[in-house]
Amino acid sequence: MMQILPLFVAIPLGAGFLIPLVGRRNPRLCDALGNMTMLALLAMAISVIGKQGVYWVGGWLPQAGIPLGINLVLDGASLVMLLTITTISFMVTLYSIQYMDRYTSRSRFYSLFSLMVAGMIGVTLTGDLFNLFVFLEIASIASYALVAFGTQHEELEAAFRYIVLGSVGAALILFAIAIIYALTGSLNMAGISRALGTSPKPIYFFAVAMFIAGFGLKAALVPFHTWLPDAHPSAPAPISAMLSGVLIKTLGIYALARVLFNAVGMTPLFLDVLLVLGTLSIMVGVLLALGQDDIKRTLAYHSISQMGYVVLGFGLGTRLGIAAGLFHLMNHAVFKTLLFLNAGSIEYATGTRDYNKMGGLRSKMPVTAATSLIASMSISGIPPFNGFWSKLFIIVAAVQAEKYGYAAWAVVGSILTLASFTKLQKRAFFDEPKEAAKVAKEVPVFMKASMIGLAVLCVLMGLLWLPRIQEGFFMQAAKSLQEGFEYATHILGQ
Amino acid sequence: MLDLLGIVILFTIVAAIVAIEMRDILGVVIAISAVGTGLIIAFFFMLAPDVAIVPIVVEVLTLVILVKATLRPELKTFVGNRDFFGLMVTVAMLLVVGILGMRVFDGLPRFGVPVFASAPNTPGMYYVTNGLRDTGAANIVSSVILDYRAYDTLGEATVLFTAVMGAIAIIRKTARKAPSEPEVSEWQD
Amino acid sequence: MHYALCLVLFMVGLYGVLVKRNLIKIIVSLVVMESAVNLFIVMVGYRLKGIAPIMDSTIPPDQFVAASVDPIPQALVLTSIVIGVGVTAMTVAIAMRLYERYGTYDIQEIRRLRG
Amino acid sequence: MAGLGHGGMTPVVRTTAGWMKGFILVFGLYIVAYGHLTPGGGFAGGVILALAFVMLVLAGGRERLPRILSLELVAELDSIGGLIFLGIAMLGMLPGLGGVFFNNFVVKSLHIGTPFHVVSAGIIPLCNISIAIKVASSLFLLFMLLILLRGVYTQEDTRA
Repeated sequence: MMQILPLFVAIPLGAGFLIPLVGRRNPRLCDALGNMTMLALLAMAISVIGKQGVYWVGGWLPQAGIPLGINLVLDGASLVMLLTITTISFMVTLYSIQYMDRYTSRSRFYSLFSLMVAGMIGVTLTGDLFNLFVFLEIASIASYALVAFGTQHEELEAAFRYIVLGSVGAALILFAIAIIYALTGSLNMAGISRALGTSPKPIYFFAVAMFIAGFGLKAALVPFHTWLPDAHPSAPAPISAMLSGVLIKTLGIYALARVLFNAVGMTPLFLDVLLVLGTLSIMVGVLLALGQDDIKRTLAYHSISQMGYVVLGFGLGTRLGIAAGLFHLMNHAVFKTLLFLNAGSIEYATGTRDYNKMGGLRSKMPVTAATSLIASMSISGIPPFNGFWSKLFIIVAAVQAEKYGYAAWAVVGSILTLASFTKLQKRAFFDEPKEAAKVAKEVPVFMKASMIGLAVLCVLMGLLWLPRIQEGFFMQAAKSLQEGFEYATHILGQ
Repeated sequence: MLDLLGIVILFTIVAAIVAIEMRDILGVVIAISAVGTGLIIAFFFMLAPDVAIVPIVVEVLTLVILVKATLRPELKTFVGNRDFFGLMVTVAMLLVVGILGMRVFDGLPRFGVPVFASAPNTPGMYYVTNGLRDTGAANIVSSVILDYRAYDTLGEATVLFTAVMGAIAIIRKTARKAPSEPEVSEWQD
Repeated sequence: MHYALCLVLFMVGLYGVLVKRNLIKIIVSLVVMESAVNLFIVMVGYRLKGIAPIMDSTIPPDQFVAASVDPIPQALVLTSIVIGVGVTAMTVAIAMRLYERYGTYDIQEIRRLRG
Repeated sequence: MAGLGHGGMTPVVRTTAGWMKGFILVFGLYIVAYGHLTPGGGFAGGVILALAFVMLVLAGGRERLPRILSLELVAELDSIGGLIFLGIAMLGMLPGLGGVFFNNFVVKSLHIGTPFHVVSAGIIPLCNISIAIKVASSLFLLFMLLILLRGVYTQEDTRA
């Protein structure tokens, strides 16, 4: 039993309850508590690198192969997610210290933020289907509120659309869970994979279709993406960064992959569905992004497109494809967070998000400009930045799997991404300064620190694909997903 | 072969359609509480007193909130659907999925013969057999929600807490301020 | 048969969410969808001629085991009802805020006013 | 119901509500305390407790509430309820009490309680109490937020 596993959820939950209690009169205390919580989580996540384990909550060990309680599972895939979530959360809370000076009710902000992180970590670690649903809803509800945190017209409307589609997704997921329970009598993913057996009935495909639609809504895959381009830009910048950076990945893609691979069983049919959804998302996302003027909206569309790459990697079903997909997921979390924080800094300094009104920010905001350039090159897949390596290996994996058509679409998507970001960089940072850019000055110290930290990660994370680290980390993670029903043996014993 | 339970569910469906299609907002609120009532009766029929007691009280509170939130003299009622073409596409899609779903639902274990009792080694059977011995609670549902699956209940309590935090954040009077301004209280009393 | 009725209820709710323009109607439709799912979950655990999963010193244990309905779905529904209440409350809060801003519950009108 | 916040409803309603509140509170407490033996539990009981106060507000306006029951206090109770629940879960992690998150240490390590008795089921009644505090304060707060505070904010707060 790894005693540290429940603490991953208990600490942010405790922070979520405590911050509104003690921090209402003292905003600085909220900053301190929020940052310390996230730092502690990051340290804990680093301390479990290379470990694996199962934790049965309440001490209800499985008896004769019946999973009695809820279990927390740390394996390769959940470790990747855990590290991503904790790193990004810490960087974002660091950034929020000064950014959130523009908003009131800091205690509510940090409370909701901690609860959202707790929800995401809960989704990552849980081995129980219904528990996954509960934590998914915690993270979702916190994110609904955070999208509307500014309570302006646009934010409220975006939040309403988000909450409605999010609830539909949740209802679909819960319905599917109920069908699976009706078929197997178990909620534990390992127990389900044991009980489902090998003869799928039509009802089983119906349930899986509901899972794909439900998680697809949470992950904003095309054609379930309509809420994302409104919701992500409307939120305060740190929250946009969290939503695009980790929330859609954890609640959508990771949860979908976990359920499909390890609980209900992956079949070639489902892999094909994922391939199609992934390719559609790549193309639709990037084409819509090209037509935008709003810097955060552009980034939001790119999130859809980049998630397409991850799903494409997973849909290949090969070890290399899944590993590259997870690598891209991690990289995307870093550079998309950085891009949204850059956008937040620009908005903080100039008061606008329309990049036609900016221009010349390179001299006014050197740190923002430099980090944004790194992130843009990273997302467009320019070597030696991290985005290049993960996209390259997704394409390599597609070629290895003899899916040449999908590989070609991925290349085209990458070129269009480059075009879109060249336009953005030129208009915002290089052209002649416009009205809004003249008064701009560089953002305060913590915001700079957070952006520089993420930029450094963008450069260094390419190293994670070095053979030894890759073998021990990403391949291990891909193995834990790909081995499918073997998963049950690790958890329930023979 | 409709039994009493089937009739209750049919009643619920009719009430739901009325709630969604009705013009008058007060009527909508009354119809939705009829849906809730149907649900509660169905829960009682299906021997779930623990579950039934919660919606009864929740229903009252929701009703009060909805009535207060929606009933105001100046409120304009309107019938509103999205455009006609979209409506037709949606209805067609739902019909296809619904008909498909109904055929597919035959694959479930027959109603009233749950899998937990017939399949070997299900957690449900274990709880019913050993719940009292393991946890000391005579109410097995209590022993499930607060002992075997207490972690879920922690999540559930957190969901409610999150919703309250979120509602406070959304309803608060001022959301933005200049960086130099001090914090303001969010309570308007 | 009963399962299929649940699906019908679910589809009615989904229809409302996709088609209606009135924010209140959309919220009501979400409530209907949640109700359908909850009903389905409880059905899954029901046993014909069963007894409620609450022990009593008057019922012999083996008889209880032979007749009790499944306690797990009931526990799940309790949790999911609470989640539903939380989501509904937040949705109502947002809808009321929107009403304050725009003076209407019509989603198309709101979008038009936003420009 | 138009006069909310300005004195509430007619004296008949107010007096009846005053009488009823005691019964409702006792009933709620009973549901909480016997949740591990009979249908009910922390959640149902908590909602009933919240309803008692909701009824007071509906019948008599905000003035009928006890003075100390400010919204700030209710919000704090909400947090405290959650912290107690989490604390009970964490207590199980202490080495002497089993060392497992959410361990039912009262039954498994301390062996207290007899079946079918109020003192049974270990941490379940304790959890029920903390949940009742949480749920009652959460729902009461939601009610107050959605009902009474509506319309206090104005259009001037909006900065385009």
